[in-house]
Amino acid sequence: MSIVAASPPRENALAALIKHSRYVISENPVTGFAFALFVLIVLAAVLGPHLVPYDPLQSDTSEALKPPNLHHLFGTDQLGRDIFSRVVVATRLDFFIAVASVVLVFVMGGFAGVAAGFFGGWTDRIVGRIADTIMAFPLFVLAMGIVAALGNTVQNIVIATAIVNFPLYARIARAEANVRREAGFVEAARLSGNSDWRILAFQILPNVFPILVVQMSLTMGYAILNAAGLSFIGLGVRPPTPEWGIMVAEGAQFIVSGEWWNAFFPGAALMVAVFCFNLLGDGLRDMVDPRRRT
Amino acid sequence: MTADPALSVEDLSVQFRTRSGVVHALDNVSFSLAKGETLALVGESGSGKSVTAYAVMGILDSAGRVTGGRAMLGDLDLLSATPKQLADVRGRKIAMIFQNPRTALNPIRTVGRQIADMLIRHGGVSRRAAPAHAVEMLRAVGITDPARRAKAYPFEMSGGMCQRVMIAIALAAKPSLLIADEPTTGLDVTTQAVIMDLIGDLASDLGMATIFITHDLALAGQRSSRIVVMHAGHVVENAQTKDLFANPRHPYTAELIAATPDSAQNLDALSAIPGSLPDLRRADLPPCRYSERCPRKVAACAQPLPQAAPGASHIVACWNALPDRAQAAYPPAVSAA
Amino acid sequence: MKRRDLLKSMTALTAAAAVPAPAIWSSAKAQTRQETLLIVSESGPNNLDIHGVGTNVPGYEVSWNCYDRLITHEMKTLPNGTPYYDKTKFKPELAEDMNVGDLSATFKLRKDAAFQDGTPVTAKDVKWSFDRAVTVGGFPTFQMSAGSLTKPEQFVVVDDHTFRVDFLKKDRLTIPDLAVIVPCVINSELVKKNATPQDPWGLEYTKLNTVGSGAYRVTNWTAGSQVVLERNDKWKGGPLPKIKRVIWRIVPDAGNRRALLERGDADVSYDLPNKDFSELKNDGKLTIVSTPYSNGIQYIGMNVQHPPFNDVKVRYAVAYALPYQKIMDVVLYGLGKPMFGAAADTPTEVAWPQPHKFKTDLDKAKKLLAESGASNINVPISFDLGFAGVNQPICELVQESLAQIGITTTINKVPGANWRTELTKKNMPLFTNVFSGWLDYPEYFFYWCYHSGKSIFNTMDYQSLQMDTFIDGARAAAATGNWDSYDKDVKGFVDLAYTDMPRIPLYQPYVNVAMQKDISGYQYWFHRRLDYRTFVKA
Amino acid sequence: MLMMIAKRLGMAIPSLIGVVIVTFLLTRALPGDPAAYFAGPAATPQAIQEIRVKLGLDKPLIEQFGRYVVDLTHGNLGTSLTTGQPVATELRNRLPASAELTLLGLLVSIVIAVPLGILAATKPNSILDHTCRIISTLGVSLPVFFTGLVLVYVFYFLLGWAPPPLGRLDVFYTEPPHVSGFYLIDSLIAGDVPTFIASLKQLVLPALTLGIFSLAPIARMTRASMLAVLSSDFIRTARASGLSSYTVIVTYAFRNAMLPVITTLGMVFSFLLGANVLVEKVFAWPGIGSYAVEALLASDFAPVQGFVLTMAVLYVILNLLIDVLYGLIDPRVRLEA
Repeated sequence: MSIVAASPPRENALAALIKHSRYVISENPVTGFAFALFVLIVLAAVLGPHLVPYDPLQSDTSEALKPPNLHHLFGTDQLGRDIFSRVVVATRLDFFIAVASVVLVFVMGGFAGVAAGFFGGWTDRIVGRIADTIMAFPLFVLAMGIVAALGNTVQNIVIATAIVNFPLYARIARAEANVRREAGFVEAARLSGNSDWRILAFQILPNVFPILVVQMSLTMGYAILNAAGLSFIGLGVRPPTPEWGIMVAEGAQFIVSGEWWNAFFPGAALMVAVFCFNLLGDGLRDMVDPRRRT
Repeated sequence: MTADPALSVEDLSVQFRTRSGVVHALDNVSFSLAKGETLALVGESGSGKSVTAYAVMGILDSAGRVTGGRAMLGDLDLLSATPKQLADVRGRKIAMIFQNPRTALNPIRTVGRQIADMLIRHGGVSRRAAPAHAVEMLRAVGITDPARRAKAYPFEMSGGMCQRVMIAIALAAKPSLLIADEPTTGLDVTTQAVIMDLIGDLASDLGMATIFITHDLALAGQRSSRIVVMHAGHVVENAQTKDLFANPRHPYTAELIAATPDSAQNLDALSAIPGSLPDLRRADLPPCRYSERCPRKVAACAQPLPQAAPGASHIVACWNALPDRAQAAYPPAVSAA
Repeated sequence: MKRRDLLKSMTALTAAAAVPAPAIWSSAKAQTRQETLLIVSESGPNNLDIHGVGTNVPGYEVSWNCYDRLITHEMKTLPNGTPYYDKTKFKPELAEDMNVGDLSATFKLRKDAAFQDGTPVTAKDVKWSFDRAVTVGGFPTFQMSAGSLTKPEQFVVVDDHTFRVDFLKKDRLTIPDLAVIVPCVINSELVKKNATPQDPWGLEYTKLNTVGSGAYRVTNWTAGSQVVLERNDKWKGGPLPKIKRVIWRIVPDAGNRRALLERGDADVSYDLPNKDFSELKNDGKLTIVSTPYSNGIQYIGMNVQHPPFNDVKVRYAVAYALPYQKIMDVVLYGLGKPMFGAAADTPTEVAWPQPHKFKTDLDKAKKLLAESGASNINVPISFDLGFAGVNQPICELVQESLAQIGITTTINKVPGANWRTELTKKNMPLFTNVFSGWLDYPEYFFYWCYHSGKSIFNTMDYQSLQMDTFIDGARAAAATGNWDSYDKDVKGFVDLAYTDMPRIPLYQPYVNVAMQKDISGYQYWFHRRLDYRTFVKA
Repeated sequence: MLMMIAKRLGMAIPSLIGVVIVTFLLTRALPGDPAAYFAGPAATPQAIQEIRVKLGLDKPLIEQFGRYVVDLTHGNLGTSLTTGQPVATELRNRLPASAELTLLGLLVSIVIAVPLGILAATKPNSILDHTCRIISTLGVSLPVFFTGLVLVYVFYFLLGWAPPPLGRLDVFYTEPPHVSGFYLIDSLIAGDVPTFIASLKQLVLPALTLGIFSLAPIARMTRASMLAVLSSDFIRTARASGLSSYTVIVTYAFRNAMLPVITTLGMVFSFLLGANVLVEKVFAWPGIGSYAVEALLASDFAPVQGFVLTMAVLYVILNLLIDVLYGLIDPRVRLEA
């Protein structure tokens, strides 16, 4: 389509972004839906503990394993705790795991990758080797190993998730930095006497940033799934902390006996969150780079 | 023009829906060409030459939409034809060759098989006989050692050879109209001439009409009998080649001719056309899309463009056209609607 | 719960309507199925020989069914009709006659008994096997020592079919200890052939091969997946078992195990969650047998060597804070015998286990804690992840209760394989665990759990000279039959245990076994595993 | 081609070395003490120390590593504490189970995801496209063990359509004679159709679970790659040539679009091998994944090390296979290498 080669009219950058976002959403209503969900999740994460009708840790053995009803919208678990409250309160922890691991890998992978792409040579080789080594592990097993070895804490789950995603970020950042290293504006900055580090910080990083942000949304979903998987084999967060993965894993034993709500609601919450992050990632990708959409 | 044209395009309009707005890519484009005639569509890149061809072929990409007009191939309006009718016409009655022949061929299929695919689809050739026929086709387009070349992949061949292959594909079903979209772009100068000669020879052998799309006015002048000049989705001038060069009436055409490097002209005289194409996404596009860069702009330019007189041989869409040197005594060749 | 009923009727409907997978079985296969017992359980053996290094509990079941001992227990019947081993009565298995003297016991071996390769069983094999048990170290050696069987010199071959055990001292546990799983009789010649200089007892060979004279032998073992056992048709230790083949499949997911039972695909399972047992029991489609663990208790332990639990008042506070009844209700679903809340005037009995007198009373707990002066208590509460189904909800409930009296806890899951390592270290401040002794005698339990010796089951690191005196006194009195003194000592150590309260009994767990209606012949054994030899499939 | 394989293998060596080192360090950091485990429940500290010396665990880490590497070069992967058997033997016995399941899962995924991706690409941003995107995204949004349990509950427990989740074969069938270790293949070799059907039935649910989980990456890649190819020059040529839409989509576009998809398959396979760990646990599948999980939780070094090493080698081989496959499809790689 050679016809749109003409330069776009100048607009206020923010207005342009809003306009563009509106276009993306109109083109892709699913993204709009995902964005609404995302807002809901953030709200639940921030306000969760203030919104729920019950203390998520409070047991009530006379109310154990009650199916969903007016008092307990999602029913109660084996110890009579309100599943609705637990699911809502869990949002914060799951959101934290997702965000923290993604931010961590963003920093680690982003910097390593940019450095590798920009400096090349030994830096590139070392980063490449580390990424290759991690890739050669089945990722979930590596995460399991890290959590088992370092100990069973939220912090270590975050670290493990970040490590297994490292190659992805490092590679994307490396490729972007590599392309931009030779780009005209970098050349210009270099000629005007900027140091490598300055160029890296002010020319390369801001350009690599949006591409990685897209990836972040996709990885957030993976982080939650990863934590859930770890919970299933007994390596997740400590009980009785509410967390979706561990609730599904523990609720799973009640599926056959008919108390489906134990696993169903946390499972649904988990699915909705992961689903939302994935769709949002797709949408962001559209906004950042229309041609890259996959 | 002729009573029974090979192709007649009337009031073709095309829009593209993009993330930054609707692009009014073509606006009331009309022209026609007679059987056996060679017509050149000329314009800067972005002027809508290729879009016109794609619209006629029904291969606009999914964002593009024909919003009006007809393209008559005999009795069939290509723009409203069913996909099946179109697929039957394409390749069989109209064929097209493209620029950048190396990317325009399937990279993982041998050229012989690509020709054979066409022969089987349109040429009534059996699957078994197709490979041999394909070799013959390659020979016909002047490829040496065609039997060996038939087994080669596009990446193993030069650009010129790929273009020959593409011509072979296009002509496999002996169509009555060939659209050649910048067929020589990306080829070296000697190859360009050879390819153009080949197209010309084959066209006259087969009695085929040809639409030749190019940004190179000089090349168009050498190779076509009629030239349609396009600018920003409008046809600005449509005339016999000799007439156009001798007597350009649209200010844009005149600028183009002046900008064309020609051995006869002094390089010093080469002037660039000021300004660039307007943004076709604008809602406030002026009726004449050249008016914003036009040195001859007048108040009348704010009115809708003048309509061509029916049957006119030299059409110019301008309120303030250059004087018609051939008919200077007469009033402007166009009249207001 | 209308929905449940609907689901159930749907299940029944579809079960009837669905083309069952087994329809393609030939009649021969149906026949095989009739003689095959399909057992599903959470975990399987890691070694087929109980003398092996680190053999796990499922491994004991293999040993029990594939090897014979000199003697075994008679059966009695519990009031609920369950056959239950009689801890006081013995019957011959490989021996046809036992003669217990003052400081020795003499056994006459069956003349017709043979190992599965046809070699006759001789006194030589018995001695070799017992020598092995007391020499290889680890669990078998320790178990033998519990019956004062420690030296190879104690085992004497009199002739081919006569075997004598000499006692080092009088111990009433010596004869019972010969009927546990460990002193099994192994085909010594066959094992010696497969032994190596590094492995003189052939442990590597018996790890993978069952070479006894028992009623079954393992024909296929895929660790972590399945064990297939075939009947030994020439077994002489008892009446020929009805079940020809036992297939023991490892199904890690408890929900799937229940599904398999409910749909009739599996015949027996004994490690479902309590909730499932209680529901299946009410459902009535399966036979569920629940029997209290002999000599077993689930308890909350506290490390008494370190603050805060070195203060008995803190321990009392915990004992008053525990949510006993909640645990009985939502963790056990009633499938356990309460070991708490005895009336204040209940006299101490000469029996074990028996309930203590604490019950949930948060006010008292708070008061005691205040008196102790301890504050800001924050400790981990640990449990064995291998039994998470029971342990985790217990810990969650305990955590909640303790929080109410101001003791903060964090739950610490210990993977099953590390649990014993953690126990050995004796530095977990607070934990829940279960202990049950094979030999059903109070002094046996107390020797393992409260004696200041080196037993790892004294998980509280409890050290009390007075306690040791009671325990040692009871053992000596039992050996000599001085029952007055014995009763006094038993009451003494029970009272002391409940006065010092280093560990707080919660309940006596039940062994639950779920079987299809057409399965009968289940017997309760001290080891709590299945004895395939008496099962019948109608 | 051989050169390429050798080169790829050479490149894989450093990452394999990295894997060996990382795994070694990771397993040593696991909590738990194998010496205490071996020493049994009633061991004294001295006894544990003796065993520690016997196992070489008292040596400095670097020396232990040396021993481990020496053992590795002899093909000795050590012995598992929990199952008591040589790791190499167990991995060999269990690998076919995992491989059969994972490959079938991948196959299920491809069979569903590729058509979904193509459908989505032929009508980008349509309802169809959004539906495909939602379906595949939903699949990857569910924890794989949850999907597995729900499938078992519905199709085995409620409906009774699926056989009991009891591993690879119903207990009353005997396994087919060992040739490839894949029951599906071995039973066919033996001509034992009932066994083939029985093992296929066991495979359906776990393979479906894996398939659902890996829909998204394959569908996305197919869609993206199809979109890219469909807008490429040679597809335009093919369409302009009037080739049937079947030929255009399948013969021309699809085969080209598969090239990046094949690369993705390598990643997806590795991803599935990880997910397998959980699926095997749900379906009592006697594969290497469940083996590794148990070992890891038990701090059983040798199986974990052996498992990871096997996976890394598999990964390298797989990528090699993909390169070869790529070469078979794409003549540019094959002929230029």
